[in-house]
Amino acid sequence: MVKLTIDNKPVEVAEGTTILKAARQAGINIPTLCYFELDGMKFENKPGGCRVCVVEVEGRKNLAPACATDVMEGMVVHTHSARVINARKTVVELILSDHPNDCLQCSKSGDCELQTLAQKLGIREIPFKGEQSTYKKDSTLSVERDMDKCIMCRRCETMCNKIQSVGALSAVNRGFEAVVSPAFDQPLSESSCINCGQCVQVCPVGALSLVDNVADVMKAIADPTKTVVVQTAPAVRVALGEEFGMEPGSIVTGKMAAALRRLGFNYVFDTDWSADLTIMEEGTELLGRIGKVLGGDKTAKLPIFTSCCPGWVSFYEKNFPDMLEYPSTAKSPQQMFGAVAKNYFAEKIGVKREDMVVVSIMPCLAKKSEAAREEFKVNGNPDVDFSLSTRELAHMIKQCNLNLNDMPDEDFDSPLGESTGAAVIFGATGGVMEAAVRTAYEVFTKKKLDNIDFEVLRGFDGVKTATVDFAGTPINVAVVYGLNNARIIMEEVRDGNPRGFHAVEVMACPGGCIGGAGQPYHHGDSSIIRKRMEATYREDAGKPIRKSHENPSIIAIYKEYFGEPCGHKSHELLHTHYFDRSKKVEKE
Amino acid sequence: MAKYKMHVLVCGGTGCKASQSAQIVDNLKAVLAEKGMQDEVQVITTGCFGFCEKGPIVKMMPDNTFYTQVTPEDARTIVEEHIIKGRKVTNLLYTDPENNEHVSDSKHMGFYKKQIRIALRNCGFIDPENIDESISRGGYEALGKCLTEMKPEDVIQEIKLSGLRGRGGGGFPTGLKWEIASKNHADQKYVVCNADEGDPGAFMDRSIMEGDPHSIIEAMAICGYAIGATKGLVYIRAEYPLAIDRLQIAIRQAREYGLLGQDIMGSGFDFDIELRYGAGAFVCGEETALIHSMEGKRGEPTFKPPFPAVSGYLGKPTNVNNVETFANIPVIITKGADWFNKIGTEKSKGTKVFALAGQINNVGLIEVPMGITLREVIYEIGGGIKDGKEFKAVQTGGPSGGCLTKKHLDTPIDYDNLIAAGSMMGSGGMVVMDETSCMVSIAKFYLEFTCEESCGKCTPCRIGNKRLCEMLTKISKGNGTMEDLYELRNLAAVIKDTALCGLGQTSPNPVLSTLDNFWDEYVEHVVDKKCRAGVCKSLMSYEIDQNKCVGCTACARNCPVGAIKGEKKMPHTIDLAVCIKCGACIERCKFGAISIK
Amino acid sequence: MTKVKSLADLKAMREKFQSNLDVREKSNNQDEMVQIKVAMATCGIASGAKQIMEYMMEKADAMKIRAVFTQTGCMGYCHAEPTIEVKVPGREPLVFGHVDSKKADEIFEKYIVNNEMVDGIIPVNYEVIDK
Amino acid sequence: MATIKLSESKIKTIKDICKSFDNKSGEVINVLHQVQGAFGYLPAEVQEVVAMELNMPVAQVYGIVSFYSFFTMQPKGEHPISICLGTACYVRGAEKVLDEFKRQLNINVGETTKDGKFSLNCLRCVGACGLAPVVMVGDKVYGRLTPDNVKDIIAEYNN
Repeated sequence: MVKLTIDNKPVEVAEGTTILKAARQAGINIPTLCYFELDGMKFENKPGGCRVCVVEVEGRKNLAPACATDVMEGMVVHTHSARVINARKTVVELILSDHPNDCLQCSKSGDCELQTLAQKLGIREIPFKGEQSTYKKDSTLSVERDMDKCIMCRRCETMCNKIQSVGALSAVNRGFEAVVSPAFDQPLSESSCINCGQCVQVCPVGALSLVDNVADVMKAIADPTKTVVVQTAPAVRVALGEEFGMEPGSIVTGKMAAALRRLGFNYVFDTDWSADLTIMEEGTELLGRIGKVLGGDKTAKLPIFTSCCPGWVSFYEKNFPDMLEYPSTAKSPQQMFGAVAKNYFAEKIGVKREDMVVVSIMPCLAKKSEAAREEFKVNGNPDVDFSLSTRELAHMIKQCNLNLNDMPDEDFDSPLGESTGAAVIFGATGGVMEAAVRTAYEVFTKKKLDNIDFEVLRGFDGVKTATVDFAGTPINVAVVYGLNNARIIMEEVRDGNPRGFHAVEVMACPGGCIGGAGQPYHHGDSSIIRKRMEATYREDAGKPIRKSHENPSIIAIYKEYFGEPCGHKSHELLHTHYFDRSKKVEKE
Repeated sequence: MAKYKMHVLVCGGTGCKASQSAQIVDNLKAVLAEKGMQDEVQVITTGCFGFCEKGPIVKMMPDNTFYTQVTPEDARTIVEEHIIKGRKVTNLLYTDPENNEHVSDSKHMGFYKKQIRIALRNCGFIDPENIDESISRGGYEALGKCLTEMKPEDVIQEIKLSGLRGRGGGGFPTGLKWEIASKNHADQKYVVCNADEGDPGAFMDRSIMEGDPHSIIEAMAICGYAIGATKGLVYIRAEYPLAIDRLQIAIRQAREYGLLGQDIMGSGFDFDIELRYGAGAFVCGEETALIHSMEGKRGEPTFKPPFPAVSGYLGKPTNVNNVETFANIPVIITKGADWFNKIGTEKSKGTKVFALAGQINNVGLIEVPMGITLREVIYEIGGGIKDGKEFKAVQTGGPSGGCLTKKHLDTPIDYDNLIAAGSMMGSGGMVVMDETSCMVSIAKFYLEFTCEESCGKCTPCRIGNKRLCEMLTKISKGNGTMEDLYELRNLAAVIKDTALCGLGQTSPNPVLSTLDNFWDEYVEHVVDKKCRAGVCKSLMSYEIDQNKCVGCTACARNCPVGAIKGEKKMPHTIDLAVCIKCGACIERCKFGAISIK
Repeated sequence: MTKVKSLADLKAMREKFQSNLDVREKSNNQDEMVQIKVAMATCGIASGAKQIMEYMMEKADAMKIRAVFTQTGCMGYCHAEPTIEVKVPGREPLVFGHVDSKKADEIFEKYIVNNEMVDGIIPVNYEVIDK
Repeated sequence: MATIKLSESKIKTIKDICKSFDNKSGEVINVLHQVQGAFGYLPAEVQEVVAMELNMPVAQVYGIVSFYSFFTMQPKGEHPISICLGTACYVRGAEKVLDEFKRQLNINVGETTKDGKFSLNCLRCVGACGLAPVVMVGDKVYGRLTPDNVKDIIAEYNN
């Protein structure tokens, strides 16, 4: 242990602790800007670049960055001396001198770390006038970039490279011209970006934001010729409340349904329903492949990779074009829902496909890009018309003078609203795998599963592996989030799958969809994601039915419409295929 | 083997090469061959002699005649007159500016009198491409002594006792640095030679590598032995093709002789060296940035600790020293710490190489004992200010240093005194300025450099230096206010206090030191809108003296913007609103009618 | 290529190569050495100055006397060629005329080593050649 | 993602260079040095192929290329003109010489004339401080320059 003094307060911390953490332990909050840590998720951004966290250390000639300086025995630290405050203010003034001060119109206003800091430091004018950076604005289907606002904290770069290994973004140029950008300042859409949006989730300012589709949805609702159907993803209900001041981990399923109804959606359905459908298809596909492999069929590939996460799907299409036959061909729950809504349900209620608008509420930004994929359109009409993020839904609710807190608890509409606990846990890392095991086990062994809580598949580790005993047949599964973790497993499988995995769940975002890029900003507080996870399993535990194959409305639709999982009709509507989207060199 | 009676040393440093010294060598050899004397007189291309002002230099041995500003055509004269007839070629001799007398022996030249050459001991004396010449000067004997007679800790102790401090700028005690690296255990450690010399106007490291590459190789091997590293890397600027070439040749020769490679001199110690190329980033002189660059990344510095001695190249303990530091090592080992630490001042031992440049008579590379005064350097070695003008300031330490003035002339030069005076040793650039230099512009020049070379990682350097530079531009344009001067000082102080790396932390020094020493000149720019040196264009206006102008139209014809009007044979006038102050008119006027106000 | 296998090897190598650099090494410490200037104008060469210079260089080597040899132009003693000027540290320079190998031996053995006078000294009213 | 088009011989050159460094991403700077040595500059397609061969994101390659001033994405002129702006040259009037070059060639620093004949660059200290101010055209060094010399230097290459 090391003893030191911070702001005249004696503090004792473990060796190797930074001044920042030591201060926090002592209840002293030193402001930071570039520093960002997702505790327990191996995400740490500590370039020591912004210099906002500087403190005075007695005996040291210059100020020390608290985030990067380790404590030393007998150290005397001042976090708010006149020298420190002057330096900190000057540094923030410098940042603001190269920042378009358009807070009123900025999408990040109210959620902006720079704005908060400037407010806290009482900055009222910027003494430095000079050149400001100007960059082209750029947008993919999911992510908007306005690099004039970039403060070079490099969080996005760290996320894109270290955690996701996507490598779309890098710091480029140097000095005043330094900025984070795709290669050659190309549009992000032409880069290796897979639209996971985690760069947006960690951006402290408004440099990276989502593509806002609220106006499109409002327009559709206002159009009397349209039947607007909404579906809400599992992870939304455990996070939406945060936007309305509720405690993280509040479950707002009923209030959300009520709010959606008041917003004017004609049918309020649940993506959880199609998550159950996904389990039926994917589980069957898994068992089919295992059967084939055990039967000696060399064309069948194992492990099967989940395909619910659109960021992950783009990732392997771009990076592993030689391994397209590994992932499950099952569409994601969003797209299954869209396909069912625009075919089965539209037919059922007698609405033409063109007159139905399917909106999804997702914790995700990649879903926007997924919805726009050509293969999910019929004659140019997409199965899912608009995908809104949790944050957009919150804005929409606020825009319409509604307050989620005041909403009564209401149920989803029928028939695409009924779901099981298995679908609920899709929102957390390991959830899809657990749901699949619950069903596959019973289908495969024809026995009832005694304990359906697979604790080994739960929790925050980026990589989890387990062997599940399917009545004598050991099934090896892995669960990963963060695409770099996925890359490692993919490469391992390419090298012969030495650990003999049968099934691998991959989610791009930290903690799974609950940590998605469309969720309320967590600002690096990973306890928020943990609370969403706890809420997810709480909701599961409270559900009367917790296995997908026991969902009565799923059983009904197979009986009525699809026949059997992985049958002809399902292949038509519920399965997809993948494309080689890697970069190619062509000889001239 | 021919027994040469006479050696002709021709400088092959970059400066002299640029003035066709290679052609001089060819011509000398051709004329000697023509006279059948190729076996009597040896022509050797050496490294830099230092006296670049008067280059190309040719030195005749053994009579020690020093020829300056030699042209290829002079080769014949030198052979026919000096070599054959034994008559000195008077017009090629150095002329002492004091008494206009010819000086033939460099020892009697003011430029060399006060110099002590340790790091430069072999520069301009041996053929750097011939290892035998290095060996005959005792090259690799220090390494041999370490490997056979000393334990690694003895070597470190010797370096510690010598008091040698890093010559790259920071002045960190070299022995201590080695000790830290030696105490960190790892399966692999690295010795890195920082040859990414980037200070504009400093070229000592290049000269050492070009003139005496073997001393660097030897020193790196000694360091490797001392800290327990078997691999050495030289991080060298790609802009130094000649130095790269000579180092590669030297490394190859050392390997052939078994002085690099496995089991060196039968000691069981293995060591080898590879080159890594810089790609044009000043910040890579900072050791953490340098290491990232060697790893194939953007050369951005990271916060220390961890120091490279703990976690450096590829995460392994790495000792980084600069070229000049290494060049001192073999001498310290051979002659002993006691010999070395008698030279210099109490806290700064040995010598320092400076690149003397600017408005001074003797531009060149000098090596002087620590503790020498600026006055001695400028007036005795440097031969005083060019064209008899008045000394105004000397800038030391490059973009990290500051400007010293008349009041510092008698300050003994060492690490601590320079810092106390608001400058720093830096890598040894020393730029002398006379009254024609504007101190606001000089500060701006350095800030422009820093802005261009900033990596952009930390806010104070990325944006702060940009703002400093903009404020200086505003002042030099005559738009500054007194508030700007106060803000300039505050911002400079904050940058110094908060920047991430050494580059950023020292980048405001040129501003702070000029503010301290030339406050009046700043105030003049701001209040009187005047630039006394006549450098800031916006603060000047051109005027034609109506009495002197004869109406020759030369000025009007040469004005690029047509700002000058007037009838032929009638006095002309300048439209100041159009004038871009390029000075073309003033140069063309034969009647002295145009003046700057 | 012979490898340097030990420090002793290296030192031996240095010994071997050192003479190659002698011409330069000596010029740096001329004042501490015997300086011998040989008049090497046409008349000097014609009288064998070149041969005598080589002879003396070998002699100096053999006697392990550190000496610097330089050639100069005509000393103006054409009647006495070959002429040489010898400057021993601490003594005034002397000019010898009609130097042949026998005289050279004498100069080395008597004058340089023992400071004994030798015949053939040209009484001096010359100017220093080195201007 | 996009398709990159490049001639077969260039692809081979790049592949060979990368291979000589064992296709290690840590050697990217050395690779870029050699590739630029081979082609004179580093256009986007070339960086794409380097990135692929070294199995690293092209954004990172570009991040490196745009960081180091030695690397260029612009083809250099037939006669690259480099003006030393080291301190020694600066205090002896290098800026005026630079201005004159800019005016005469009608290009800015970092640009190439339309006919591809000249390109203009600044560098820091070629170490010929005794000749300050110094300009290099190709490998040839011109020293002790004044703006008046500029015309003649350009004329030397302009026929």
